[in-house]
Amino acid sequence: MDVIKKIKNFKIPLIYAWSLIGGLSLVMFSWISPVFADAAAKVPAFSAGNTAWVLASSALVLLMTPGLGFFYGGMVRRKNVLNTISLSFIAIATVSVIWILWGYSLAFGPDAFGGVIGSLKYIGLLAMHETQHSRYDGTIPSYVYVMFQLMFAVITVALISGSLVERIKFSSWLVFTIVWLTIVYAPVAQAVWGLGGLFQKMGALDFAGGTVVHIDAGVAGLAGAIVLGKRKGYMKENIVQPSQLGYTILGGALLWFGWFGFNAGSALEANPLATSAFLVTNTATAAAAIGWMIAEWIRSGKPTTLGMVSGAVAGLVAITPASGFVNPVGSLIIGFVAGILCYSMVVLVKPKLGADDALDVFSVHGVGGIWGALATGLFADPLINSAGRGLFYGNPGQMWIQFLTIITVAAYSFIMSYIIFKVIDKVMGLRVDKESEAIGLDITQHDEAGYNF
Amino acid sequence: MDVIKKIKNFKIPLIYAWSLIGGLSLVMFSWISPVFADAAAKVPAFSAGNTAWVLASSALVLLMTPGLGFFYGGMVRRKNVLNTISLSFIAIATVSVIWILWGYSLAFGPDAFGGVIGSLKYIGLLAMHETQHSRYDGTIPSYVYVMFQLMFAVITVALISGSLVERIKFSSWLVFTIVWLTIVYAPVAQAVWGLGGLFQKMGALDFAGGTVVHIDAGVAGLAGAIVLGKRKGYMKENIVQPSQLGYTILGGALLWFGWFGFNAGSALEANPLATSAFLVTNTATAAAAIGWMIAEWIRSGKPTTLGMVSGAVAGLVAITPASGFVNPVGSLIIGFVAGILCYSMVVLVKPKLGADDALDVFSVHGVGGIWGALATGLFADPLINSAGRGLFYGNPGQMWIQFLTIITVAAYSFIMSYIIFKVIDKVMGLRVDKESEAIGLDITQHDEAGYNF
Amino acid sequence: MDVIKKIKNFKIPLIYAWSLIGGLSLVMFSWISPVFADAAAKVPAFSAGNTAWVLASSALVLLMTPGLGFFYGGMVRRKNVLNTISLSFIAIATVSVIWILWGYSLAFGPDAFGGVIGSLKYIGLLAMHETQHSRYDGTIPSYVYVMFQLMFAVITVALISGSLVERIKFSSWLVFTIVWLTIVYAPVAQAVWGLGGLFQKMGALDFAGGTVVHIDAGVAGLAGAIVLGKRKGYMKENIVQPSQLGYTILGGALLWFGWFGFNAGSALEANPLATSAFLVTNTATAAAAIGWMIAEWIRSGKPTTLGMVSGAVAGLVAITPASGFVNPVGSLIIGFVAGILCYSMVVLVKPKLGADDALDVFSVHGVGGIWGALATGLFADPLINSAGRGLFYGNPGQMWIQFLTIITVAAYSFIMSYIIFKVIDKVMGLRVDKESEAIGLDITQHDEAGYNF
Amino acid sequence: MKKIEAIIKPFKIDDVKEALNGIGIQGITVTEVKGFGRQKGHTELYRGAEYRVDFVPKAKMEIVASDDQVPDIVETIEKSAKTGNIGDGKIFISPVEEAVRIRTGEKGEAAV
Amino acid sequence: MKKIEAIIKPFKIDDVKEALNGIGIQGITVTEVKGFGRQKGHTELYRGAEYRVDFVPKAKMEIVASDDQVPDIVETIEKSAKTGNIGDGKIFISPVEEAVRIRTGEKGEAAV
Amino acid sequence: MKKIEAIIKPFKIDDVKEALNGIGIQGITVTEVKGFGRQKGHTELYRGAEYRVDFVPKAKMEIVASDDQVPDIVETIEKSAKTGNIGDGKIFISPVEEAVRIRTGEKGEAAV
Ligand SMILES: Nc1ncnc2c1ncn2[C@@H]1O[C@H](COP(=O)(O)OP(=O)(O)O)[C@@H](O)[C@H]1O
Ligand SMILES: Nc1ncnc2c1ncn2[C@@H]1O[C@H](COP(=O)(O)OP(=O)(O)O)[C@@H](O)[C@H]1O
Ligand SMILES: Nc1ncnc2c1ncn2[C@@H]1O[C@H](COP(=O)(O)OP(=O)(O)O)[C@@H](O)[C@H]1O
Repeated sequence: MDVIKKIKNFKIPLIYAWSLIGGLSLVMFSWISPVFADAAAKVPAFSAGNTAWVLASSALVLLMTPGLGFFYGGMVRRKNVLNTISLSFIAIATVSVIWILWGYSLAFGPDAFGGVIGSLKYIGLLAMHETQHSRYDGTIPSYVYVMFQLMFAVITVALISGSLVERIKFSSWLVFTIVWLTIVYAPVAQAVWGLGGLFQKMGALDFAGGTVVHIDAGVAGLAGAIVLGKRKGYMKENIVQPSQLGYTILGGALLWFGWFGFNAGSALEANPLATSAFLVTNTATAAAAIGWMIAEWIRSGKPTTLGMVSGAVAGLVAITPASGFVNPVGSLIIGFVAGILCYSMVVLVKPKLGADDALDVFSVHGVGGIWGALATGLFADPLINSAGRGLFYGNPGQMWIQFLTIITVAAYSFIMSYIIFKVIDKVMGLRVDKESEAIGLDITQHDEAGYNF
Repeated sequence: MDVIKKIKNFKIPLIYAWSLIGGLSLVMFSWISPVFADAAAKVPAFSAGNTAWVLASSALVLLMTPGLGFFYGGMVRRKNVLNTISLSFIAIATVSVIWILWGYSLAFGPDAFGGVIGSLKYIGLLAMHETQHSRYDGTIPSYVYVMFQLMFAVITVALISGSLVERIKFSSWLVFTIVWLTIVYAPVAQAVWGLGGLFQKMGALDFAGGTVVHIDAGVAGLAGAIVLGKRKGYMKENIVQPSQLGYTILGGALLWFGWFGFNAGSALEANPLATSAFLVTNTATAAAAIGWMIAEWIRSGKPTTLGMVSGAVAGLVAITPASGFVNPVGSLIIGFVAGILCYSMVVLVKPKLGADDALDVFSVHGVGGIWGALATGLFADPLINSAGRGLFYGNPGQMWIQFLTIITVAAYSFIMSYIIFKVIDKVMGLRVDKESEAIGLDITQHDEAGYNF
Repeated sequence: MDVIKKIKNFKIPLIYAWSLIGGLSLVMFSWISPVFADAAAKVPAFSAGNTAWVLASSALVLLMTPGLGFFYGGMVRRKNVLNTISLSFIAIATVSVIWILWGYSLAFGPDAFGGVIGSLKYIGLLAMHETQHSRYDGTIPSYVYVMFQLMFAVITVALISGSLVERIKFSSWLVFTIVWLTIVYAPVAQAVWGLGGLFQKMGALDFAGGTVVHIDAGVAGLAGAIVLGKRKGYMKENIVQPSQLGYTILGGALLWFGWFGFNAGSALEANPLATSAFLVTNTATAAAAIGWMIAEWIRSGKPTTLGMVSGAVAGLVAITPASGFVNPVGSLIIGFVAGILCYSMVVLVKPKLGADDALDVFSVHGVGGIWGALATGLFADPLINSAGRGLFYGNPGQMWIQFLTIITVAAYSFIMSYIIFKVIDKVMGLRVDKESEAIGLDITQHDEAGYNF
Repeated sequence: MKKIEAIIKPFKIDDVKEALNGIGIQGITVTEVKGFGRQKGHTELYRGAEYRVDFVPKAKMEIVASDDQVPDIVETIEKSAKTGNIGDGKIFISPVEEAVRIRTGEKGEAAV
Repeated sequence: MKKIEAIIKPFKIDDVKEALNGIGIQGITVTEVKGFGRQKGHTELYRGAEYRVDFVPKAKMEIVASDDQVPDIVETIEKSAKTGNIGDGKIFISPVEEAVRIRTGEKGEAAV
Repeated sequence: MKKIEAIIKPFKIDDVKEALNGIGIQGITVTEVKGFGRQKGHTELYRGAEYRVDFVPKAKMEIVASDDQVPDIVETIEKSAKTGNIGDGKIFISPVEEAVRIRTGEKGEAAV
């Protein structure tokens, strides 16, 4: 008993583990470094235009994660506002470090096993040179591709926090981000996007992350909400008192802004495909904001600002996998349906779900991502991207591939995430105690207050 | 009577209208689509550098509109903060959809009639291909020009809301955005910027939208303020209690940031002209912030933060039409004068105006835009841009062209906007009822509260 | 006595001085302008990709200064929030104007004297043409280099305000920004970065501003804190009541985002070096956030959100000089150490410092900058940038150069800043009176309130 | 001495203050409060879910005055705070035994 | 008439309000207050420095009622506000001499 | 029992609390209030227009105590809250008939 208590006392082991991992890795890397270092080679032509665009896109996607923090933070009660934002913020830090140490290599390194996991070739990026061309686009340096993809990994992890807010222990969240990135995100990314990836070879279409990012995270959030249990008072008391919806609108705006990097940057070049992805991203987002607004207006009698912003996010999610494949008209439909669909999920299905997916990660990202991935199979227009032809353009088979990818990724993420959450719960406890939850996580987890007015 | 009441009951007709417009357009487009689709053609060389810059600029300009929402939202009373921000936010959505459906085609399609309106050739963008070169700059794809210009249309519409806040019905605002975009913005854009546009052929100089954006919107705001009437207590009680000026500074900062895309992006290439536009934009903005600050300091005894930010916005407005034509010294003068001029308008002229232009859209954007457009005629330096030579460089005739453009655009926008507001008022009511105004628009229009502290 | 009082009455002289400086300069420039104007010459090839990247980077760096304003503003008491943000905001304006008038010429014009000050050749930018290639990178126009460097000057000045908040007179701050830019920033920039600069010739490595920006500002802040004296109640009462840490996180996020422009933009091209700088910037920042968090967790028992954000900023600071020289592993170490070091400074050294460096400018920027500059001398990897080889790569001599640069810049900045603060204090008074300090600077300096809830 | 406590609609604060100034009252203390009463609250929406917010924002004005000023004050508040709609609020009067002005140490009616 | 003033834990507001409604009380005025008492405050961190925050957020509920309702009200508040932990708060009862409903001018117990 | 109500300058809260602790007072309830009085407010600027803000932020401290503690408490507050400048505030004393500690049900002076 006492031993378990000591293990549950998270702080010390966590800190030591971190220091150890960090320290050892660094020492090891410093040793190996010179071995690899000499291999730097010839410098073929890079495109400054493409590099500029992917650099800018990487910065844009970075901004999405704090944006997400504010999007989430504005919706929670004032006693949890800092904690909620910090779950996103710290994910930038942990994922960034792990990505360099081993994340990138597992996710995008040369396939090591059955198209579902990368090799350790790029561990610590020791074997990657500044002037190395990306395997994923020869006109840009490999480093910028590493960064661009890092930003995707960061936000995917951060997205999950929306299901867990107002009750998850900060230390457990830290551990979760590292484990989940390694065990869930990396294999899914390799399978869907990696050269030689399982679904990539099958021809699955996911331009900017419908499955890899949104289904992956949405389903993991649901698993987390189940393991964590409901917040005290959920569906009984009024625990919904968004402390400052201005934060949520700000976050939504930063997400919209950054998402242009997410989707149009995924072309990896400043080419017509990028401009098309940009255009359909904006169009779908706008249509979804309107879709959600209209649906809510009809059902509840008023259009809420939270609804408009939530609709926009639903549209961004849904267009993500489709953004490099569909034409403007397709994007209008995808977005409009996404707005109505995600709203319906939130108001009709969620209350029956039995889980307290606090900020609707599953309803918006999970379901929005599924709709987007399917819609890609429907609307992919070969005139936009010769790599994709959907059902409406004569290729019904694509739907089957999309369906298979969705199901597999969703099942994998759900099961693995569930196990990870359960294990963390056993080892160090996943949830704060009741009193801390009542007092609020800002004070109890961080000794801070969100507002001193 | 009863019939009118029913018509005034905005919700139902609005929603149906929207669904109908949306639905029909989509169905129609889906039919026509294949007809056009085959016409995709050869792919000449695009410039990745230019495309990257216009993509980045489009994203920057998108961010300006939520920025504007926060700029405005921080100045209103706490009971109206969400509503005020959402007027800008929802304009992104409605304008984005309409722009794709018919807005772009009317504004920038091949001229259809007398240089004042584009044809329907690009309706739904069905006849535009991903690899099509923009008619406005051959080095970038047409899609990115569509997006770049869309962002201008969005913010122009959103600007108007500043005159109407704290009392306009949300539903009426929605209808207004669609109608105004179609009837006012599109023809003005075509006339000033369209190939073959009326003023364009005359040689009117408006690099990034002094007339098309700022005069257009500033004058429309004034018309709206007149039709709407004054807020309860205007000039009698203290109805000025900016709930959180931090929002306003944040908004001002996002505007300044995004405006680099607005002005320097208007070069449509990452060329020396773009860098010059960037430089003069920043210089004029800084000079205007100082100008306003000094003027206020002298008159009221203190330099306010709202004054500094307002001055910066005035400078951004004034340099907009001039940004691709004037040299650094010119921009210093333009900005400094703009700061003092707009401040003077607000404190000296506005109180006598008789209209409650709540957040000074006319004083800052209308007057600032007029000054900027005239200043372009004065300071345009042919060494900066051979396309423009102003009075001080030996071409007095330019002033006449500028003057004519200003007068015509202002008159057209004022009259048409006035009519649009009047018609909406008759059909569905423009203003919330007295009690709603007293309670606040956040609760009465959206069932939400800006802060739950 | 009376005369002194009158001189101390800042408002009038300040305003006149400004108007005079502005007015005279403009008039003079307008006269000289034609003389230079004809000299515009041939237009060789620019790189659109590089230009796009440096334009985007300039915009990113601009956003850092309001970001800094919010970072700082969130930490102060509610009665000082607007004033604190405005110290940064107005610095954008004053520095922008001075930069065009004479700042750029002194800092980056052809060396005029001993490698420590530029000539007046580019005063008013009159002698610089739109199509002129930058002396610092031939592939981009000179104007964009002027702008990029301007943004550095702006934020350097703004950084200093963090030491002075909650008690400095707004008018004195204005004067300080102008004088310090001219006397301290310009020579340091010329010496370290200017072609022919003293330390530049010596081989000092400072990729993006460890010495020029952070040490320079951190030490100036300390000098200011000493001259100003401590805030009432410092270390006696609880004067720490951060009004809205959300602002601080937002500011931190904007800084992180903008810093990609700062560091990766400093490559002046969208080339592999830029991507490397981007990558190490992000990695060091993440590692530093974790470093600070762990250190605080161990010492105080809780990880604070302010700590995470502060750690990130410390990492950004430390990697700045190193960003174009070190490899990913080096950046991990630099960042992690920076987080722990700056935290230790704040908790261990600062309380004994005897000065009230209110928001820890010296501890974070001064010390972080020193560590970064030294670390550059340790970790500079010639495979990343052939221009730099550090101690660990066989060049111990580099450490000596780094050390010399640090010491000289720190000493120069401290002494000159101290003198400037002292003189301003004598002439017009540096600090608000006691009652104003108690009431708060928002009301007493600006007649405004940060929140009206 | 008595304490007059008035719970009124917040937007009436200025009117009541002016009216009280008109009859020579210079000291007032105002508190933001929330009232539950006959006046109903409102509904808030959060992603399609409706939440009742029962409280209504009100302002509490407190005036301590000598006994003979009480009728005047009550009448003045009644008049200036009245809109005739539900939720106009209440006035409560209770005894105060002593008053002290901190600055001068004055006691009793001289202090208010 | 009496005024019953209860200082309670903020998250008990809804429970107490419901319980009071249950015994027919319709008028309540609530104020956010901060309490210093036996219940300790908490520590806040700011860049490694610790600050004690002594106050605890509390809610003050005020009900003016006729004398005979007082025992019922007190009992109801006691029951519904109790958690058994330190910091549950206090109830204070004080005399009120008159009440006026602003809307109607009603006086006395009819007004509350 | 009496209730001592002190309207003081907000930055004096800590001093007064310390001083009261010094004489053995442990229970205090503090409310943020706005005061209109002899102390003038300030002006705010909004785009060149001036607005008078008449209210001054004040803090109200309430202490319920037994009759014999009253003189001590009043003296302590007077001393610790005094700056000598206008706006230092007032102390009001009014009767309290009963007090209840919710947690234990204790009544009367034992409860405070
Ligand atoms: N018995 C009471 N005790 C304390 N406050 C009361 C009482 N009755 C009413 N109030 C306060 O007065 C406000 C107005 O009362 P309400 O019943 O809504 O309308 P009316 O003033 O028209 O009777 C309430 O919101 C509440 O704050
Ligand atoms: N004598 C008093 N006068 C005024 N308020 C008091 C007094 N004693 C306690 N309070 C209020 O009651 C709250 C609860 O009291 P506390 O001593 O913390 O615990 P308990 O209610 O369990 O005795 C305090 O926070 C304070 O607001
Ligand atoms: N008669 C009164 N009733 C209620 N509150 C009062 C009264 N007189 C003064 N106050 C409160 O006391 C505060 C201080 O009073 P003021 O007249 O400004 O200065 P002083 O305390 O020096 O007399 C006021 O802001 C107000 O909140």
